[in-house]
Amino acid sequence: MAVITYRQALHDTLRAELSRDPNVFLMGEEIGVFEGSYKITAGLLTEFGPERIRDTPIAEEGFVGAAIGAAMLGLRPVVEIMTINFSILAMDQIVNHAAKIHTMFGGQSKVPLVIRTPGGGGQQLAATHSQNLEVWYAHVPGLKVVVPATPADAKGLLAASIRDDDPVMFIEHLALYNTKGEVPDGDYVTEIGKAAVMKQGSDITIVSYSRMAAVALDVAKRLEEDEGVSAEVIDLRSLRPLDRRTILESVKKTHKAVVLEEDWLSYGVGAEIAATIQEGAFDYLDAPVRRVAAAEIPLPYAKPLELAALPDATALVKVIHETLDATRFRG
Amino acid sequence: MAVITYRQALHDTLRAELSRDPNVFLMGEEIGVFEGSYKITAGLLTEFGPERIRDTPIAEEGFVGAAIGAAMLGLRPVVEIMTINFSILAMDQIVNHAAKIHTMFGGQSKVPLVIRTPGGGGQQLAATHSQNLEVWYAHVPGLKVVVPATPADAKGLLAASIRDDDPVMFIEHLALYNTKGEVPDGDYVTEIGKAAVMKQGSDITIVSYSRMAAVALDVAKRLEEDEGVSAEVIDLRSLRPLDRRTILESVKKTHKAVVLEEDWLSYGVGAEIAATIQEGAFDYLDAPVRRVAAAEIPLPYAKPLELAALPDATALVKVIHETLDATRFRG
Amino acid sequence: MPPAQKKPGKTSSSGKTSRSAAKTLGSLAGESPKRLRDYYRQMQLIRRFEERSAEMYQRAKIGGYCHLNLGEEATVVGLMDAMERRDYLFTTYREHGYAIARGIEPGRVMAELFGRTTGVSKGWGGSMHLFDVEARLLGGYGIVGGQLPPATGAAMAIAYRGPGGPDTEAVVCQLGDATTNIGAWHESLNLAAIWKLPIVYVIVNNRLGMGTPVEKAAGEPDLYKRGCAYRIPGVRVDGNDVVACRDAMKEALRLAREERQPSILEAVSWRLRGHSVVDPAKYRTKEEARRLHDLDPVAAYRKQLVEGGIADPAELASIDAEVEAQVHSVVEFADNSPHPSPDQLFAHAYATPVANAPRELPGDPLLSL
Amino acid sequence: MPPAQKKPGKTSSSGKTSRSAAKTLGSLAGESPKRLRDYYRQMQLIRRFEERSAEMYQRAKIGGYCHLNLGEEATVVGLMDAMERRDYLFTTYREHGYAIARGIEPGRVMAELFGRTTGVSKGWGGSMHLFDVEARLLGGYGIVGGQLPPATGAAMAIAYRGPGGPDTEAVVCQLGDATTNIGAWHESLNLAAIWKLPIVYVIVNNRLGMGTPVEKAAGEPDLYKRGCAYRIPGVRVDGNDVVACRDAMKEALRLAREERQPSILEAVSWRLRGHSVVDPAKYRTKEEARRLHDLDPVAAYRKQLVEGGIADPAELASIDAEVEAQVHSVVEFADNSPHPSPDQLFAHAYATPVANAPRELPGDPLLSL
Ligand SMILES: Cc1ncc(C[n+]2csc(CCOP(=O)(O)OP(=O)(O)O)c2C)c(N)n1
Ligand SMILES: Cc1ncc(C[n+]2csc(CCOP(=O)(O)OP(=O)(O)O)c2C)c(N)n1
Ligand SMILES: [Mg+2]
Ligand SMILES: [Mg+2]
Repeated sequence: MAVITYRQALHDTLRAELSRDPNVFLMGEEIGVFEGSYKITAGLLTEFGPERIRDTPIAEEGFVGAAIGAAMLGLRPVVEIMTINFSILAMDQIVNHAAKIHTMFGGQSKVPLVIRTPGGGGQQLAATHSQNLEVWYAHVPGLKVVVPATPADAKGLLAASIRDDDPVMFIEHLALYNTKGEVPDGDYVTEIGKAAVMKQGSDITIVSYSRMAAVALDVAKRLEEDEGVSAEVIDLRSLRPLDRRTILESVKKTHKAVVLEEDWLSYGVGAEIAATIQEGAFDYLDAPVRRVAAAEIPLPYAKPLELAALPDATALVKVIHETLDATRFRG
Repeated sequence: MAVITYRQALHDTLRAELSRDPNVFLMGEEIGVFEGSYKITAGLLTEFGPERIRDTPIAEEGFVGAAIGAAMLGLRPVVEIMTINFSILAMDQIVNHAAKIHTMFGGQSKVPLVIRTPGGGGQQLAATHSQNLEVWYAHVPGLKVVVPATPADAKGLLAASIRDDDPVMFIEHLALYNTKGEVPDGDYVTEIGKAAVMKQGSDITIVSYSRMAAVALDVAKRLEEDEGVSAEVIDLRSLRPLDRRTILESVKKTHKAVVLEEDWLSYGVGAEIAATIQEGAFDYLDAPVRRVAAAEIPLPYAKPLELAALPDATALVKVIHETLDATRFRG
Repeated sequence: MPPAQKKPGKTSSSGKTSRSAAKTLGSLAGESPKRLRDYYRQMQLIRRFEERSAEMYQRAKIGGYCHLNLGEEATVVGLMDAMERRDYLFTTYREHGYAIARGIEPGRVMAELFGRTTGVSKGWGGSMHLFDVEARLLGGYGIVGGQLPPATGAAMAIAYRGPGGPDTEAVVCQLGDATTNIGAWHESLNLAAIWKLPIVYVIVNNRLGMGTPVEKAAGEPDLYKRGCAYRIPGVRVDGNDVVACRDAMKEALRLAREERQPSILEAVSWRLRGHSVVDPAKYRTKEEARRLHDLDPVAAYRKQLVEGGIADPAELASIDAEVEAQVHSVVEFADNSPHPSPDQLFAHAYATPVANAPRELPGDPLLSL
Repeated sequence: MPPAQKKPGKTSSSGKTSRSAAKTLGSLAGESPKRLRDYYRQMQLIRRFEERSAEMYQRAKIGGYCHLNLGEEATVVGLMDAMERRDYLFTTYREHGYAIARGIEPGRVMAELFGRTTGVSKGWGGSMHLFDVEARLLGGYGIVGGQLPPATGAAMAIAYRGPGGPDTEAVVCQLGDATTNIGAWHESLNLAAIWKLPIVYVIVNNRLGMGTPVEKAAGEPDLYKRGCAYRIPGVRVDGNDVVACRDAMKEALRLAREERQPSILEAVSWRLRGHSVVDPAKYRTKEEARRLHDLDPVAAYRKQLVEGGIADPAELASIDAEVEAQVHSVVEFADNSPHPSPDQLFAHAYATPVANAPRELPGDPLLSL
């Protein structure tokens, strides 16, 4: 177990998979000479050469689609889209093609494609460069959508995604790249489709994913120490498939749940979680499932506005308190 | 009040708005000479000429973006995207531009743009031509998203959308074009952002929109006659903004709700409705809010498979019964 | 005058234009009569297959959209004859003829249109989505331009695996004239150019989108010239000339294989009916309709064979009869094939099984504790 | 050798190439000295504004991404001087200089970078999203290629309203070299061509995407020729030549206004620093870096003015001093301007108020009965 950053975990895993399988190659804008906008691919061009670390023009629809065709012929492309905001330009290839080809052609072709792309706000990148669009992809059958929150999952889920024969949206977070954590050594694969219980607890369940899962864990630890509130924290890890059982088992125990997500509230991931809980654990639920999410406005550039729009630990704590109170006077 | 088809209502409203305001013009593939893939624009080219009924090349990103620029200069483009499946190719212009420009530039520019596009499955158009993607747009602040279910709303909401200074996604349904209904004569505008109670009821609330709202209404009438079950039917009409009050007032009365939607279940519109109800009417709710939605698979071509994948009246009736039973033995 | 006559020619990678080398109808000298008759058989087979498809659509045996190759038979047969078994084909929703000319059993094609388990895509794709991994037909695609990036990527995979040469694989990507106006066209050709990929982009220019003439939709309506923005050479041939189409495609494939030089091949063709079987094509003038009749490639080729003394009417009549019988059994095969059963709905959900994959049918409850 | 020297030239709509008419550095004959000195002032203003922006970014007064026009001053000043007040400008995230040269008070530009209410976009857009409806600067855009379709549509609106003529409006759409590889470029130029729109697509070719050289990214690296796929003419000029940029833009605008002929203007320029202020540009060789220093357009122009006897060092020194003072007060203005207050979060949510618009802040309860 080494303690490394989320960035390092991604880099090392890409390197390991490139070494393991000659069919694995990377494609994307500025991943080679420039070493990647966020330096995930630093050094790989020198080691593996321009055929396997392929710099592309700015043509998201084109190079994502090209990766699909390469995957249909048996290669295993790992595409980097610089940020999830630009994945919108490749959406037709992702949703109408990568997600459909295996099923629509009667199972004759596999599409072993991984699309790595970071989302997230909070860095004053303004409205078009700060989005969290994973819920769109999570809605689409035929895709697998993973959202690692820790360096360990960054490693385990990336390895799993690259070895998977279906198209996987591997969604990273700008604000996680420098976070550190313990990462198992050697070959380490995390099963896709399973949520993780980050922290056990009995009073309330906090459901989250990606960067907000880290925030939720901090809050839960603090509440435990400061107030003796025992919160269980669930990191979804995979949005499609969604591990409903792990969520429901937790609520069955705690009778209360709050969702923390960085994205806009309406029609977000939290909506599915709340809907799932009220259907699957109706009789166990002592209070409404509240969602802590972003204000529904294109994210402003100015810091005070950006801060006001994005969810944070303070908002989560407030809603946890309100939820606990609600159940108290409900007895 | 004339009884006309949904198609006729759209056609007449476009014609009326074109006559009313010289800044209104139509753009899209095959809307002129070909008279529209679904003939909504039949005859308009002859009446208004090629400048105002503008046939475009196949370039969704390009002509939707062009409409945005024209709107910024004060024109009022009404764009037809042949089906919602192709709107994915224009998504960057819709989501990163139309939805952002007013807010991101500090309110200096309006974008009075309407994008008309039909969604829906059930006609054996297979995986890429049968989608319901409105939930993606409903998630995006800066857009307004309307989903008319009746000829009257087709008229009233289209007029409202064209006169609105914000970008409006006006989502039609292939299977509604030939449906008939009473439509008020003359200038008729329906306020955006308000749901409609299609039928009053006291036993259970059915929440739906677009074509499925029509299905829900039929089912509700049948249940009333055959079984004396009094179901209230809510047609959302607008997905963004979402009229939560109308939904909650109904559930406060009926204590039970079911959502009927044509789209895939996970992360769909129904998730937001169920989440909204459990949060806003928790103490009134006697049973979990169930969602009747499509199987999560790229829609197959073969009829037996397509039928198995799509929700219908039978599935809705089953879930209504199960929900009523659930509450009975809950006493 | 149709563009084929107006501007025959080719562009070199430097973009200059010269007269076309394409044979014009009539020059069948040096061709094996047997092969020429076989072309006729294939063209006639596609013709009758498509006419029966239209019928079957009217009789509701076929659903969804149905786009026919009527009028494009010479193009389809010529292009496909130039391809090797090892080459890959990506095409559009107007692809029945390509599948047949590629050697796929026509019964399996009709069965797909009928949505049966014996169909090439097992009934999952329908008319717009024919796929056969053995025949290396890697899809009909219904999204305009959608096939272009994947086809380009398939060529990238070939290049990834080794250098070019006469015996290497290549990719053929077919598209329509109106598809040259979409962004994916530009991005794909640019990638093919900078990466030197073994691919041929074949534009079947039937001069119409659905109802929009190519001149109204394309800034450069001489489509074979549009590669100039990438230094990609282009050639235009008469799509009614089966041999010219074959020869032009052979040369384009040679460029792709041996020089790893992507190129554009434009075949000027004619859509004899509406955009799809439900389109009455009202937007066409009587005059146009009449000219179309004269431009029927099957009739023209038939005449050419007879006048060229390559086949006598009796021979051709017997081919027609055989084709008739074949198409009859094709329809029967399709009609007698089983429908997929609803319990197969999730049979092709994922290639790699995964935990918690959703399998609910409409109205099923979700997991509940 | 840089492309500007390698292949000066223009393409007519017929696609042929000829030598460029663009003046080369040195020929300032017949220009008003006053105007030439004013160009110097503007170039120096942009130079110092950008250098201070970099500083302010390091001091965390500016957040997000910050892309500078350092090295592009001559291009920016020349292009903007050719535009009329009535013309519209769409540009990219690398646009501070354009806003200033368009006549917007530099203090309001810096204030936007600082995210203050006095900023051109009231603090909502930041460095990448400058907008000023009065100056008809219709946006800096951060999505590569995102500005192209709206700019094309703005030109469509102008055409919708009336025929062309010397006094009509036109649109200038600026983009970078690497942006010519994205689909929106193709779709936009095709629309401009078939609809004869009054627009000039100005490619500022600084020969790099972020770190990718134009030759590696574009199948036709002579970018001004890429209009050949739409019969759109193109011209290339030396972006370090302020007068050549101005004159080429004047002619392109004339084409747009009077002939409704869209065109491409490529200005070959040089990015003196990294892609954005945080990019150390490690990928650049020492040699390249050294050559860049010689290619500094401000220094070159300064030398030219002195040697041409248009301004003596003392005059220029005093201009420098004035600019210095101006930039000082610009930064002060920005720094003393108020931050937007959080209660303004929904101030620009919709242009037309609507029922049930969401106004919850994170953690707020939803409507509850
Ligand atoms: C992205 C997209 N936009 C629009 C359509 C609807 N559509 C289907 S075929 C077609 C016309 C295509 O014309 P062309 O490329 O010339 O091919 P042809 O049908 O003539 O063979 C259109 C507009 C689509 N399928 N996909
Ligand atoms: C669609 C999209 N893809 C990628 C990016 C990331 N990106 C921002 S600028 C840039 C390079 C653009 O280069 P060029 O067009 O030459 O303009 P320059 O920065 O040199 O002025 C890239 C890749 C983006 N903003 N949008
Ligand atoms: Mg065509
Ligand atoms: Mg550049």
